[in-house]
Amino acid sequence: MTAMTMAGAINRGMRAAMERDPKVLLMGEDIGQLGGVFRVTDGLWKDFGPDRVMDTPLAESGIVGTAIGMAMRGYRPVIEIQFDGFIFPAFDQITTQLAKMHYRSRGLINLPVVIRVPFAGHIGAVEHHSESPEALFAHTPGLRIVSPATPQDAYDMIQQAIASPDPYLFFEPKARYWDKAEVDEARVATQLSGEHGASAATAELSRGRVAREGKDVTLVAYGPTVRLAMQVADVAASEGRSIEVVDLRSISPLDSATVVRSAKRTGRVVIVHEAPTAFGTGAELAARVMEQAFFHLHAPVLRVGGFSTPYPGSKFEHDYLPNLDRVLDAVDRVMTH
Amino acid sequence: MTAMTMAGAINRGMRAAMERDPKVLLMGEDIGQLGGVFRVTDGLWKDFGPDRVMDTPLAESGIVGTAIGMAMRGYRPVIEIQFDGFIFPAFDQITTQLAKMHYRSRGLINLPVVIRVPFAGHIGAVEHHSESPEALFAHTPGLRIVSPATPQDAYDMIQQAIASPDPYLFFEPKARYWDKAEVDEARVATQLSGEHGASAATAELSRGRVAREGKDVTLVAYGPTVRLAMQVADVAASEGRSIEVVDLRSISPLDSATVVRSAKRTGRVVIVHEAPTAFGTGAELAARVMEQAFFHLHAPVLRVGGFSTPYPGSKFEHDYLPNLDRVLDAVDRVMTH
Amino acid sequence: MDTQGPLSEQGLVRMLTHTGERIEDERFAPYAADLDAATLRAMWHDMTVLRGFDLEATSLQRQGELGLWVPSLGQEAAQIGSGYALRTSDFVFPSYREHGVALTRGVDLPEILRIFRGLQHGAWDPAAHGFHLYTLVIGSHALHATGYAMAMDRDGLVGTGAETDGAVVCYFGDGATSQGDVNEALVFAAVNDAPIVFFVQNNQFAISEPTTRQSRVPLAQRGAGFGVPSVRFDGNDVLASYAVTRWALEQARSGTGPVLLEAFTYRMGAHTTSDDATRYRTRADEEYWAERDPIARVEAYLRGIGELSDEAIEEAHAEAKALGRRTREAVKSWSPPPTSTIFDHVYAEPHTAVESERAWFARFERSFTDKGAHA
Amino acid sequence: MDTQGPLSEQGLVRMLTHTGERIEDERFAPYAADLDAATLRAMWHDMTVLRGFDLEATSLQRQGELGLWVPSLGQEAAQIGSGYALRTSDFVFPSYREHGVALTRGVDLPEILRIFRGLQHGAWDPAAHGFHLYTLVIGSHALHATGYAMAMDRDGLVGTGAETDGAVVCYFGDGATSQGDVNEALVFAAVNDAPIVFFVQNNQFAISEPTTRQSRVPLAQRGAGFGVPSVRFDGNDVLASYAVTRWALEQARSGTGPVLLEAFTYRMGAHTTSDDATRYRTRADEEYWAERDPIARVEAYLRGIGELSDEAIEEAHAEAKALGRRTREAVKSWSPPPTSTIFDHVYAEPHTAVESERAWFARFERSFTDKGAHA
Ligand SMILES: Cc1ncc(C[n+]2csc(CCOP(=O)(O)OP(=O)(O)O)c2C)c(N)n1
Ligand SMILES: Cc1ncc(C[n+]2csc(CCOP(=O)(O)OP(=O)(O)O)c2C)c(N)n1
Ligand SMILES: [Mg+2]
Ligand SMILES: [Mg+2]
Repeated sequence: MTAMTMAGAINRGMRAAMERDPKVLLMGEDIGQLGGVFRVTDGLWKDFGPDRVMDTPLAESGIVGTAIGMAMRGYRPVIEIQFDGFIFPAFDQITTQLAKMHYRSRGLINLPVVIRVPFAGHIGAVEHHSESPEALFAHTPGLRIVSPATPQDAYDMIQQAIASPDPYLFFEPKARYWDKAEVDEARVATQLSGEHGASAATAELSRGRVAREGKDVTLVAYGPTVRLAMQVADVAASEGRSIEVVDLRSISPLDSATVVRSAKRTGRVVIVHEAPTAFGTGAELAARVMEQAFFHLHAPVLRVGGFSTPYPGSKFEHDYLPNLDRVLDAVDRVMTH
Repeated sequence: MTAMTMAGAINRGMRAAMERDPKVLLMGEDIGQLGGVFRVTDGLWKDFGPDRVMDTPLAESGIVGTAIGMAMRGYRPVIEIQFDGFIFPAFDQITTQLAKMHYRSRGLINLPVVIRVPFAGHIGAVEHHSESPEALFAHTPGLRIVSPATPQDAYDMIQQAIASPDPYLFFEPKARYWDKAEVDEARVATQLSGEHGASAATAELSRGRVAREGKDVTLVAYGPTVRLAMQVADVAASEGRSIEVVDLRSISPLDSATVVRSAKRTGRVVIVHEAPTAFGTGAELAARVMEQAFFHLHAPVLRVGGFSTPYPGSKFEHDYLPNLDRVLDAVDRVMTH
Repeated sequence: MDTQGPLSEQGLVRMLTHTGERIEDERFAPYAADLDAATLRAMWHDMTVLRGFDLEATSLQRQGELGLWVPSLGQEAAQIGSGYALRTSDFVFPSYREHGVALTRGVDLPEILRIFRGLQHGAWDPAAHGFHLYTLVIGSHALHATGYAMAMDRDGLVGTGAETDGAVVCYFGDGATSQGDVNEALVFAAVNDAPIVFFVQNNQFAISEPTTRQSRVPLAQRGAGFGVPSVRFDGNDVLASYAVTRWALEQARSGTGPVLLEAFTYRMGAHTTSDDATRYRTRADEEYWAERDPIARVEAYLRGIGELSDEAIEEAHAEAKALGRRTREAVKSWSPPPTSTIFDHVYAEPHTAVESERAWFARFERSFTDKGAHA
Repeated sequence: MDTQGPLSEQGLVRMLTHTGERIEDERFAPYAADLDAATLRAMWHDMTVLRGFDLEATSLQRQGELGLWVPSLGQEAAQIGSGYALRTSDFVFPSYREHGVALTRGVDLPEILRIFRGLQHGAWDPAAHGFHLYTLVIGSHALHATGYAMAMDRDGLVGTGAETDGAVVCYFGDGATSQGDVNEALVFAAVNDAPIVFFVQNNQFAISEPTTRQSRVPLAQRGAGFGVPSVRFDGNDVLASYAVTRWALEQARSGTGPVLLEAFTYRMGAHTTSDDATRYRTRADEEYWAERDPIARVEAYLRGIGELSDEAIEEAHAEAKALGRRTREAVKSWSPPPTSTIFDHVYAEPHTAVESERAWFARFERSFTDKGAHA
């Protein structure tokens, strides 16, 4: 076990992946000498050189598009998009090319490309630096989407995503980059060195986890809102309410089975994410929970997300984003039934 | 009343808008002399000239981006995206610029840009020509999204969207372009010439309509699936089931109030769209109906959409898309409770 | 007539006049030096067979056997000439009209029609042919091609002087030059010295829009803006196409970085079978270009030097006819595989959304065979 | 030292050496002819005040009063010089670093900081100043600028010879030249003869990446690829910046279409206050460029010709100081408006999703004042 921040865990995870497989290379803006604006690639340029840690021209479509070409020759590019709000110029390459090439080629071409996206808010940033666009990608078949909430998951999941033959959007909750925890480095190394390592990794990446057990309400979160959900559970516990927290980890596939299992026990579900509530991940999850656990529900599934406005000035982000009060309010509401 | 196809209705609607307001102009690929690949702009280049019916370079980001600039000087550009699958290069301009400029400028800048998108399938086309990306835009605050299902609505709605001060995505169900019906041209003309014409138009555009009344099941559709929903209602009627069909018309705002009202009466809701079910419009609507009508529902809200695969070869589109059998099956399922 | 814009003949490399006379081009002659009569005849032959195939596909579309066809009519010299300049170690990224290049890469032409019959999106093994799948989103493959070229460089397949040295050729149209992706590809290729030849087939139209809607200067000039050497040539001259492409490939394979070529040609047919070209161009223009037919030109030259016999011509036409027959039979014999195959290859590893829908669909289908269809 | 790449001094127009000697430039001298000493002194003055403001903003950020600051340090000549060449009828699309241009357009500098204090995204009325809002998505405003220019043309504000004739100036950085949008803007501007000056401030870095990661040739060359006339000039020379921009604006206003300018300058500070430039560049480089400081240069020139007194210098510094004080006070006085304002201006007309959330939020807030906070 080694103590790591989440940023450090991703850094070490990438280093391990690069050592394991010479085909792994990093691409992005300012990821070389600078180590990325969040320093997540710190030290890698020095140790692996500019051919494996590539500072690219300032063009996101170009980055994803050329990564696709490199992946066609067996490389495993790991892209850093500098901030969530700058992924949109690459939207076409991700949606019409990266997502569909395996299908288009009837399985002949694999594109093991990982797109790392530091996402979500709470860092006091200017416009476009606090977006949560994960649902936009989840609606496109062919992509896998995950988001770690802890240093351990960050360390494991980045390596599993790199090892998987499918393309990944890897959403990193940037406000959690400096959270520190003990990380076990051995388990994922063992998994990936196994005979069916990539398959096992992909399967594991597809599953959520129960982060805290409880029996009154199922509180679902992922990435940046998991910590908030745990805080809510603490506060609720002090009020005599037992909250089960599910950390989804994966948005595509969406592990609704774990949530449905929990919902069947608690009968009450609240989903929390930073993205605007409308048309977000919570909508899909709510719809599925209803489909699969309707007769177990005591109350409608509630969602707490960002409001239906553009991300406001950072002075307002605490109120704009789900916060303790708003989530507790939703818990109150599902408990009234 | 004049008989028009849906394509003809949009064409005449644009003509009326251009005659009403010299600031209205059309932009797109091949919309001039050719009249657009679907001939929706037929004759307009000849009558209004190349300055108001502009054949643009082949670059969707460029089209939307320059339209934004023109709108800043008081123009009202109406863009044609040649096919749904080619809107993605413009995704950044639509999401980070068109949607947010009014907010960014604190109301100083209006961007009355309409982006027409012939969308959805059932025309036997090759890849990228049958996509239904509406939910991707609905998740972005700042955009309005509508889709007509009849020539009358097409005629009215295109003019209302052009008259509104907000940006619109206008999704045209291309397989319905040649459906013909009688169209009343007077009502929208009267509305728009009124003192608060644009406001009235925007408000009306935000509302769905009950296309057929019924009492057992609420069947919700929009654009290309409205006709299917009506067929389902016919077949179901012959089996003794009374189906209410709601044509949403608007995806953003989503007129859940109309659906909830209906759901409270029927207690059963099925939503049908061509886009992949997962993370689609149906998810949001299902979640809202549950939130607002939970204790009236006899069964979970069901969704029938495209499958979670890329749009397949056109030989498979009948099975890939919602069809009579699949929607009837969903109606059966909600009726079992 | 455009005298300096993108439709002008400014700076065109040409080795064969439109009536089939040979002209000397000092710079590129060495790259055509190995073209003996037999090879030229083979090129002519492929162009002829390609055209036959093209017409057959059009007629299959007219008869409802195909949803769409995208003819390469008029662009045979640009495609076959450049295709002959390739070697096994090279890799091609076509757009969607490069059936001629497909032919030179060993793709069995009828297979292409699987796409246009709506059976599947890709119809050959790219690795087996050194020929990537068609890409329909204009310009987006230019970036894939650039990344692929960067990877070839990384793999030691550039600048060694060995036969394994290779380069990428990326084909796209005049319209595509306006897309951000194509320009970003030039940026990425230039700063990485990627071994790639950007091959613009300027067929003068992007559907209905003339090239003047995309540029105010000849498209070959685009390269200069990115520090990429460029050449413009007569795309209806198969000799020039071969020689200039060979030169460009040698540059790229040697490791000096990208090259941009503009083949100035003419789309003799409509954009696709869905298009009606009479809406936007004149008969006179079409006739002018019919006189510049790329096949007629090399045919006249070969006949002029006594290297094309009546028998050879007859043979080629017979072969085209046979291919047409085989194509028609093949197309009609293809019936779609079971619908359940639409769930295959969405991902390389299982994905619960796909698997649960696959399972649902199987149950749904069984419900019909079990108790008869619903409606 | 780069001799022909994007960091070379190849082809730079220069009117003032870095030690402040005047040099003649035949082509552009006429465009600087109206620059009397008073005007030059005013430019120097603005540059000086701007720098003072810049340093104040940096220190406000360090003290936690701002979330971020983006200094224009070192780019004062490029910005003030070009800003002086503008007239009221022109319209500017800045990126996010053009505080100097903002100053010349009458924006009260402290207002800019509302953005960086996290209060709002836009901080002035674009129409009132002929100066659009900052755009943070690199390159995307180049298209807005082009569309705006096309609309000016349409509105009869180009090529009439009247004072109402105007043009757009669109500023962006060296890094931005790699974005598809910037290249598409060149395409659209060129084919529409749009009255626009693309003004590249090549400050040699896109955050940590040197311009060599974006191009293998000087960025001014980019224009040629699109048929757009281009000029490269010493961006630390306020005379050259003024003269070349004036020329470009006259071209654009006259209706001949777009022009591309490259101001070759140097970002003397870090990219933003979040950046650490020591990670990627040398002290030696910084010192080399400190000797080429754009303010020192024109100051030396004005002093040399006896047109800058000690009093004037003192006065300018006092003014900078006063502005600093005013800025600090203003920034600290701004308290955020009520949170409910985040629901304003999402749309121009009511939208049910926004209105219902606004109403919910009001109820939610009231529930706290009614019965005390939850946690
Ligand atoms: C991004 C995108 N936009 C629009 C289209 C529709 N479209 C298909 S082909 C075409 C014209 C292409 O012209 P050009 O690049 O000159 O190639 P050509 O067809 O002439 O070979 C257009 C607009 C598309 N396929 N992709
Ligand atoms: C589309 C996009 N990608 C990435 C960023 C993050 N970013 C902000 S500034 C910058 C560098 C810009 O360099 P340049 O264009 O040279 O302008 P400069 O900052 O040097 O003035 C980057 C990468 C962004 N703002 N937008
Ligand atoms: Mg073309
Ligand atoms: Mg820069």
